[in-house]
Amino acid sequence: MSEPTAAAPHHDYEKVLKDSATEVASFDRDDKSAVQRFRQFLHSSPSAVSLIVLVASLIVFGILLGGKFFNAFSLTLILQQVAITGIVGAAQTLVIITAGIDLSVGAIMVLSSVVMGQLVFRYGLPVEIAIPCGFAVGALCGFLNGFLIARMKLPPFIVTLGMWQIVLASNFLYSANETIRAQEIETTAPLLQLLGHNFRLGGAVFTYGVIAMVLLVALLWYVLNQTAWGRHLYAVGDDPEAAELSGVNVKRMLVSVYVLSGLICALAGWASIGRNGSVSPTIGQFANIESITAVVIGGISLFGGRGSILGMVFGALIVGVFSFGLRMLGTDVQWTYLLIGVLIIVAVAVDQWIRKAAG
Amino acid sequence: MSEPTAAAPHHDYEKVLKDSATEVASFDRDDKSAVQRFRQFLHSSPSAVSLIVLVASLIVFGILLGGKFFNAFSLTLILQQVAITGIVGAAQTLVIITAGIDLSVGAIMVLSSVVMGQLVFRYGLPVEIAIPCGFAVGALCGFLNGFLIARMKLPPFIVTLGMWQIVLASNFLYSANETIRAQEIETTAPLLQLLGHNFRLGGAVFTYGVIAMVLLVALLWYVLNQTAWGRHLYAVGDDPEAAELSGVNVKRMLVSVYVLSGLICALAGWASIGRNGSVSPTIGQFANIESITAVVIGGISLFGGRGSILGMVFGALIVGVFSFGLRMLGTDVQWTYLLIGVLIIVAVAVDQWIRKAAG
Amino acid sequence: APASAADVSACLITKTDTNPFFVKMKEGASAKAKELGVSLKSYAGKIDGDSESQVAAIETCIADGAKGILITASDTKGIVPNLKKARDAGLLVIALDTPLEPIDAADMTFATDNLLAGKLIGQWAKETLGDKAKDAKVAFLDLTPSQPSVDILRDQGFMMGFGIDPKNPNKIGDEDDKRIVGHDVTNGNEEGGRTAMENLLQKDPTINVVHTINEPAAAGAYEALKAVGREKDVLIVSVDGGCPGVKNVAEGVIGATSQQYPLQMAALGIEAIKKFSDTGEKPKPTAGKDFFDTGVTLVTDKPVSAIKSIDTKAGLGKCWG
Amino acid sequence: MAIEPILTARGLVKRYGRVTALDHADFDLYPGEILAVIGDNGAGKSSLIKAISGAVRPDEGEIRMEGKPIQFSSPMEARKAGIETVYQNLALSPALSIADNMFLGREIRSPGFMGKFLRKLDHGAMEKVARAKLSELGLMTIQNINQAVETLSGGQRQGVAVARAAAFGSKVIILDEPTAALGVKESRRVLELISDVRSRGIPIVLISHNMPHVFEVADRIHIHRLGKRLTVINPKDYSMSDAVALMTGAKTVDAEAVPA
Amino acid sequence: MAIEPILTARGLVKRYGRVTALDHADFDLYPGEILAVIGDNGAGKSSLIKAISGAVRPDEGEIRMEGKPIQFSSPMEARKAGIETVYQNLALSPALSIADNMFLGREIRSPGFMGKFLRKLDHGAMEKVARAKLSELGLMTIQNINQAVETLSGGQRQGVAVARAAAFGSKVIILDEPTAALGVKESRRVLELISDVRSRGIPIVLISHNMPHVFEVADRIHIHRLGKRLTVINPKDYSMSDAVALMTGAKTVDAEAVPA
Ligand SMILES: Nc1ncnc2c1ncn2[C@@H]1O[C@H](COP(=O)(O)OP(=O)(O)OP(=O)(O)O)[C@@H](O)[C@H]1O
Ligand SMILES: Nc1ncnc2c1ncn2[C@@H]1O[C@H](COP(=O)(O)OP(=O)(O)OP(=O)(O)O)[C@@H](O)[C@H]1O
Ligand SMILES: [Mg+2]
Ligand SMILES: [Mg+2]
Repeated sequence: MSEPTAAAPHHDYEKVLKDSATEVASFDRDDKSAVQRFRQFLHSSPSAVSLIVLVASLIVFGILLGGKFFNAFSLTLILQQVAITGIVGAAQTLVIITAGIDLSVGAIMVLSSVVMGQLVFRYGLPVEIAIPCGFAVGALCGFLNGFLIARMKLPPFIVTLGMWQIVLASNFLYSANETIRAQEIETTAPLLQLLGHNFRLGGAVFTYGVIAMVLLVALLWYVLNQTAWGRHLYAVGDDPEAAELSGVNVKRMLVSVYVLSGLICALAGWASIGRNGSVSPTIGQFANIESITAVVIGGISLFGGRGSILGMVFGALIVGVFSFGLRMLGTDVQWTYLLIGVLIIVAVAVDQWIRKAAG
Repeated sequence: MSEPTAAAPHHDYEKVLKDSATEVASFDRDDKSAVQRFRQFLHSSPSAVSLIVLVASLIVFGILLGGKFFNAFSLTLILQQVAITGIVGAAQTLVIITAGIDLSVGAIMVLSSVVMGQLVFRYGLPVEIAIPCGFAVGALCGFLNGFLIARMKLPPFIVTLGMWQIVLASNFLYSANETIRAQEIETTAPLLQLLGHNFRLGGAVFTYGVIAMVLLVALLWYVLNQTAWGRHLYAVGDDPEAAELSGVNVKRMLVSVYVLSGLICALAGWASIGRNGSVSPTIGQFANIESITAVVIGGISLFGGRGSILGMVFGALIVGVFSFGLRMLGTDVQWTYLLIGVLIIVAVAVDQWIRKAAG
Repeated sequence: APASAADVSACLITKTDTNPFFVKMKEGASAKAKELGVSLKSYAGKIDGDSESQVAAIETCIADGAKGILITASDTKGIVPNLKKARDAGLLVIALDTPLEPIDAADMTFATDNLLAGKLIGQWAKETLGDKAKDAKVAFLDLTPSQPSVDILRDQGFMMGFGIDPKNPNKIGDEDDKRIVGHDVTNGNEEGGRTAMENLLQKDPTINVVHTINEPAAAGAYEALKAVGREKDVLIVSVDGGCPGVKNVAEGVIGATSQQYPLQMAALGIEAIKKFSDTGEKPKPTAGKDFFDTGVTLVTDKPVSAIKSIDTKAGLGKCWG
Repeated sequence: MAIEPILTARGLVKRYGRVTALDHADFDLYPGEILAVIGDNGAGKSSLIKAISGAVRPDEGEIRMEGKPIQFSSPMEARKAGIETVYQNLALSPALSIADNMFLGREIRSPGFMGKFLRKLDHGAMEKVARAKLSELGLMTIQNINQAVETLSGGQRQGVAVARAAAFGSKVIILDEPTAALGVKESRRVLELISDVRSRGIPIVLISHNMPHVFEVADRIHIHRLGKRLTVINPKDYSMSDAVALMTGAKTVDAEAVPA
Repeated sequence: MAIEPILTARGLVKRYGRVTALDHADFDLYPGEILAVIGDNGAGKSSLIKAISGAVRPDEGEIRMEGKPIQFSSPMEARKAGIETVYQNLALSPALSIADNMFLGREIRSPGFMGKFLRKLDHGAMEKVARAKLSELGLMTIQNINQAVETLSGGQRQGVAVARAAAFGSKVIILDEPTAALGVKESRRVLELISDVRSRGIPIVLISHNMPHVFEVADRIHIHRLGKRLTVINPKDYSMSDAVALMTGAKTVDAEAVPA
């Protein structure tokens, strides 16, 4: 084998390069207006927009409704009302960061809660076993989604559209449309209602479901930002092929994220037993739309790879504040839906504006 | 200016190129098995798969149900039942070919039909004016979608999610939830029910709504395959940037396609008055899911740029045959939903298999 | 001391705000509230079965300091604990139209006797057919796959009235009477009514009696029958008594319908809340029943002697929607 | 100089958010010439030709064609004016056929009623023309003109794009790094094609990082640096070393170089 | 020959639908050498190195590393075995920062409890290492190591990818057309980097269409043609013309060229 020789450039013209300049052809303009600087701030902190909107809507409704709205009880009530959407939204956030979408979240949530209930009341299993079984069912549904999406490379929209119908139909067939009543649960298996229990701090009322939502979001925030798994999740959503070639096991990531989504939906199912008291096969019909709405208003990109889970919480809270505030004002429900529709479009329009301008 | 000189290659080594071989580094393998050849046939005719599934399901239900199912009347009845989904599906197909999605189809359809009815019965306009006004409303909603998507570059999923809520809420607010009865329409404005009229050919019964669907699909098939607009539509869905650089006016295409979608939804609204006899603000709740299902089962790619509108019709018919057949068999409706869910996933899995193998 | 009139506020929570039945209920409540100086706020679920929106509405009412809640529950068992919270907070809870399970979860129920509504039309169909009732072919157009209680009560009530053994009266579909052609769901609208009728006609083209869950479904069924030219020789019966429905009875689309009175339910509910807030007195049930029966009347232009009924002219006078 | 430039641009500015891609850039193209544009990565070469061909709208500046100010708002307009461009990222629609791609935005309609009123396309005519153009340019051996572009190799795709430009460019043809991804053989073919087109009298703008290629075919070389035109040199008067030194900033322009 | 190859492949076959990208291809890489791989567009060069680096799984054939058969099922496994690859399409995640990209798949965890049990990342350490690597290689002047990759110019991105490979490749570094999109200056830097790495004793596989570059740095040249290795030549014994003639099929191999 020949010894490595210090190779000389073949072309003469390359010899002049040693003198070449070192500037780069990009200029930071100094004449930034206040608007531009604000835009850039918003660009660098993606959940700031939704936080600002949230605060603004709190203020507006506070002015319109006064003390009836702006007290610890009402504000914590909003928290209780969005807790389940927040939990499901966390699952949806993870999936959407991978550039996927999960239309089956609501179906998985209701099936898990029905399984928890039926195992206790139809088969007489102890509740300590029934709850983990509910989680297992959620994980299984998530695994099926993940398997079809990651291994068979089917589009998430279609897979979860199909699973939505399958899981929901299974839910109705399995539950035989029977609601398990709150009183029965209270006497036989109070643990099922655990996440509905509450404690007070002054006028504020917190349910364990709210606490669960907050802890879940905090945990996921940590995982997304401070662990390798989180970084990989963003990389997968950003460009799955690049992630694969850079050494991320994309398939395993995708399967794990859908399983996790299934587990979180099961948690939402448990929380819904607490909130409603009973186990009903008809809950969660709008969980997919609501969670996607929260994610979108929270500024998380449907194209994947971008966005913060905190944005989702703000998004859910914005919807919660609007719905509660408009209800208190006594507006026709249809106006609420109309306004939320407008809000969704405005939220992405603002997002687009920030991105375009900040480059 | 210097005269052009026949330039000589700078590098000596390029002179040898005149002798270079002309084969290309791609080999067609001759040892194709029957399966592979079948796959390649399916690959080259994208709607063949759904046609095969349709024929197969007709045969299966024919065997299970016999003459009750396999007669001209039943088969044309299925056609009547899928006519509206087929019309809405045509709108959805156009949008999905551009890599978009339209969640607001059902809302636009119901609002258009309500406007047609209310203009006659609330404001006393002649029906010949009311119907075009209904179409105008459909076109306007479509234009709003298209404007937000094309000009403001917002994602179609979110825009139409927002519009869905906005249009539906407007519909309820505007109609004040009032149903206009079939008998009143029959006496005052029978033209509204035009698409519900039928004629017979032997045992077969065709409504004008079915004819409208067939003509619409035939027309769109022609437009998609035989006109520049159709070619441009595929190019936009395939790669909008490439289409733009190749000289397609992408924005105008997108706006026109959403407007057209709105118009077709208005047609579906008119057809629904014919089918139901009455004008009701609660119809079309599942039109978006049903049309997307038909498109997906029809083998049209949600990523845009690929698929035939005939596939959508076959997809709609498959769902129609399944629903009708299963009900005739007396199965629980939930089983129908479950099976359709499975069908959706199987359809894309087969599609993926064909594509992967045929390369 | 009794609160002054201006302080009295009430909530009306309906299953949806798109069904004319609930729209009328809201109108009735608003009119009465205005008359009595009660401030009323109305809420609804997005679709039938959307219990979560109702829960959120109950919570809002409590936070809002309302004196009472009128509710037509989507999930009659599931909503109970939430209503208990409201009652614990001192609100009067009145179930309208749909009884809760258990029925005493509400302070009072103002409702139609849906079983009776079903029985009336069943009986009417039997009497009208006379001897032919023995070998009638009956189609049942029900509400949704999840078999809510109204659906069961009307469906099974019809069977009792018509002389079909309903077997388990809490379950649709366990009957074995040869006269039943089948059950199908309609979602309570024209679209579903038409498709369901078409499907059942294919199962057995000789159907001559159709039980429909409500009048929109009946109108849809009629369209399907008309398409095959059988609209004249099939008996359609329904429940509701909305104005479009009664007109359809007058025009022979529907043979008979059991009329219920949502306006009255709502008005009575508002009165009860007002009274409760003024005097602390709760309303009493109809004698012999565990709820306050707001009445149900058979509306038909072809009366049969065995059943008390009113004609469509009278029906139109009392109709809603 | 007596000859009027066919295409000129003055003071073009284009900003992308924080980045200024074009910073008052000028540009001149004379009839019948091959003008090479060279410059570092990110110097703004692609931005320059995108501004000229209507793919992006410059924030400031003026473009003139044959002396008349023009303002293309889309590549289609530039195309109608006779400017054909092969963009760095190719701009072919993967799922469409070769013929469809070549005629995208300028389809041929059937003669008579069908074409006039039903706007029917004449697939046959388009395929014939496409086949003729491809073989006329001797560029490749494609068996099936209805093959989807995505089934072609990178070199073949490049060929289709160049053939399209050569076939339809009536006034100006612009090529942005047409040989970057190509092998030795394929690059040579493209260079031959460029000479071919020039001999038909159509001026060409060629962006390339390959100095030997540039010096082989160019009549004049536009050196782009930091978003603006640094100078224009005649390859006969300057060496490759000079050009590279100028373009990388190793040497500065002492006197304004006179366009050849 | 006494020295054992560090990486060998025998009889690799890879089919994509109807196309056979690799048709019983062989491959040998010796310790400490720079092996150039040349060939026409579509000859199967990228497919070859993808098969070797675990990015695609060959349909047939055997790969050995240091004599032991290996079967990578993902790029991560190849990476763990010390093979670093810069793919033709770069393989960086646009929205992630430079530091995140450099450490993707091999993140550094915090020391102690947080890292061990809560799997917390040590952002500080990763940034420090990334900065050190980049400046050690003298490749660029990036101010902010937390900048998203999408904000970098093409040349800078290429630099990050090459730096990542150079920093972590312990056994073999594979570069697939690292200079195709680069300007003169930027290409030169990459070539210098390649020499640098080789002087650290790590063998390099370089795919390139640029003959002068290939002949400048390569110890041996693997000529790929129609999906297989045609021959391996020593650049000292053959001229560029010979190499091009072989690779394009203008000349056939007369005798089996002995690996240098
Ligand atoms: N769409 C865009 N968005 C943001 N920045 C852009 C965009 N297009 C170009 N730029 C930036 O503008 C500058 C000039 O880019 P341009 O593509 O014109 O350079 P170039 O001279 O063509 O470089 P190359 O030789 O690498 O192709 C670069 O800094 C680039 O990052
Ligand atoms: N993912 C794929 N799907 C289908 N065909 C492919 C795929 N990857 C490569 N090919 C085909 O395999 C053949 C070899 O491709 P490859 O990328 O290995 O060539 P190459 O030698 O790297 O060419 P270049 O110099 O242009 O990069 C080509 O005909 C190509 O079209
Ligand atoms: Mg460029
Ligand atoms: Mg390659």
